[in-house]
Amino acid sequence: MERQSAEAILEAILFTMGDSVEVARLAEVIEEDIEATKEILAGMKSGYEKEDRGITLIELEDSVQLCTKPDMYEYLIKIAKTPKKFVLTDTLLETLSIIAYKQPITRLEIEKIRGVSCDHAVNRLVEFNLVTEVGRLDAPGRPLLFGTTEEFLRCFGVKSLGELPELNSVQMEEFKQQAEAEVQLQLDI
Amino acid sequence: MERQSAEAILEAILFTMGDSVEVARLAEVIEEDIEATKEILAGMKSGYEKEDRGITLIELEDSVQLCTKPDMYEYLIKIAKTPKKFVLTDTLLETLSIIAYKQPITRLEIEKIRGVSCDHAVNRLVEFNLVTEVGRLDAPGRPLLFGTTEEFLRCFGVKSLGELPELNSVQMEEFKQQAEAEVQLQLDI
Amino acid sequence: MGWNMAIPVKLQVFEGPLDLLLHLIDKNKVDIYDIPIVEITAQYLEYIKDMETEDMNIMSEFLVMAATLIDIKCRMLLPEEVNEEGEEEDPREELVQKLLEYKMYKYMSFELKDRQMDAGRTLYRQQRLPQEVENYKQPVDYESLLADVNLNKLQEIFQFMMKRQEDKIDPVRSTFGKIEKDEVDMDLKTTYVIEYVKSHKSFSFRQLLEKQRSKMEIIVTFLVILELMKLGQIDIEQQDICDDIIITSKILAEAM
Repeated sequence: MERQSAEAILEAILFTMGDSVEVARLAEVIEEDIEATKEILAGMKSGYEKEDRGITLIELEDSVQLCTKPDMYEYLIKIAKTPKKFVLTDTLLETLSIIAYKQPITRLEIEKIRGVSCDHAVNRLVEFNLVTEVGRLDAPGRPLLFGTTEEFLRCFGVKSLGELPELNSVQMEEFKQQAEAEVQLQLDI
Repeated sequence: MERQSAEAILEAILFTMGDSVEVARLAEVIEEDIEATKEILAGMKSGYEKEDRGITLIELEDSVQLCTKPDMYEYLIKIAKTPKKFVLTDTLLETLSIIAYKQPITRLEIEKIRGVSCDHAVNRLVEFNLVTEVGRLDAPGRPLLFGTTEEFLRCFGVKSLGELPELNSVQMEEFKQQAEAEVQLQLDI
Repeated sequence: MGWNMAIPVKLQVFEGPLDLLLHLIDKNKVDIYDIPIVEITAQYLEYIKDMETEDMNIMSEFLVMAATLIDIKCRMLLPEEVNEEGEEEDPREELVQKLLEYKMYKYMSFELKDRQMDAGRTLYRQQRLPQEVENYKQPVDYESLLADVNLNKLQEIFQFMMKRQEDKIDPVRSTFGKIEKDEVDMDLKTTYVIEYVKSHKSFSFRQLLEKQRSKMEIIVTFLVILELMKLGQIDIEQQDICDDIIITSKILAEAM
């Protein structure tokens, strides 16, 4: 059997699978180690950056996936079925942002921060596959712990949780200045 | 809005659509005539021919479609089809022995002997190619009859069914007759 | 003073008591670290008084905060509390912390919303396995599949099962003969008897029964006759017990 180019194999796999594929599994198929595979993927990504390419590669934690480039959107909506977009209400977004930044987190902790019950919001987020149960807290009642999913990363265009927008921005600066110390305390938690 | 490269737009569309797309529709999106669009597509196709690409473009009547190159299939199988572990469980062995000794036999008869449903077991044995359909019983519902395959003979190193170890102990005959009477009775109900 | 303005009754819906408090603080342009507790509490209470919700769960969440605010208000009127380290404690401190934390996540939720808009411009693809891959069946490795199974083992298993089968056989029941189930269609029989009654002015029950083959058919026919008598479509006469029953039709075909 003739050895195929690793790039070609990876492209074929990612194209066919559609969904994200773990780098470790890709490494196995091309018989390389994970580091080498990541390098090949990085090379492919820079190839996709060329002007005449309409697709690109995104990384999601330890997986990669092929997707269209964002600036193709205008043309795509003319012809392709765009996936049904779910609208996230403010309640859902607030709950989601708390889960994203404080995961793993229990319902009770979310409620403490928001001051209101969150059962419905958490259930909806689980339904949308943005949030999932990630375990149970080792505490009385063994409450469920929630965290964000890979779909969350895709939906919000972040590669990993480490890439979430930081909790400081111009607007944040304003009230941070009022109480630098206190906010810092929050961030450290 | 900046003008995107036609190749990029076409690639993004074909990637997202998955199915074939009419050249005429593509031409509309990139605002070119059909001839020009076909030329662009031909250019893309030769680009995909390069060794480091895993996908290619195929033409179908007046449509085009992106697809994986055929020589990538073995890699796709590695990733899309997780290898199954084939095991002969006790249930499968019991079912196989009944079929071997009582063939041709219907599912119902096997069930009467084993006392439990055998659908799954028979299906697995057929999947393993140890057992196959050999006809239908001339009875209401015309149930399928099963028997062992050539593969079965090969696996057990016998040339014909006549070489199966005999079951002729005196006691065996006795209770076989009783059992058959009982089975027959139950079948008739 | 800015914070004395009346609160519109049908204000926006707040996510909860903290959201409402943040709104009031913002609206009154006061320092989150120096909340004029008396004013804010008054406005807060006014708002929840006008709140048009009958959901007690939602209402109670707002009421808990109201109680907290009133508690803080009271404590601020008392001499300042001192903690273990001898520092003065602001009764508002805990609330401020909660407000700050909530405000931060609320802000991040707007940030996420923007991100979602941008990310929504990227499209993905469904999994599509080529037919050849779809149809691929892993070959069976018979050596590992059969491992230690051989013909003798197969035979043992079969004998064991037949033995088990024998143990299950009921010695009495297994000697019973066959019982055939009679198939008599009640509706068909009814139609048949009615037709017979329509075409015969008078006939004997025995005469009708001659056409019936099995016991079950006779029983069904008898039941149909009884039914027709009940409906008044026939008359029945019997001179003596065991005599033939004479049936007279009242629904002769010609008469209808």
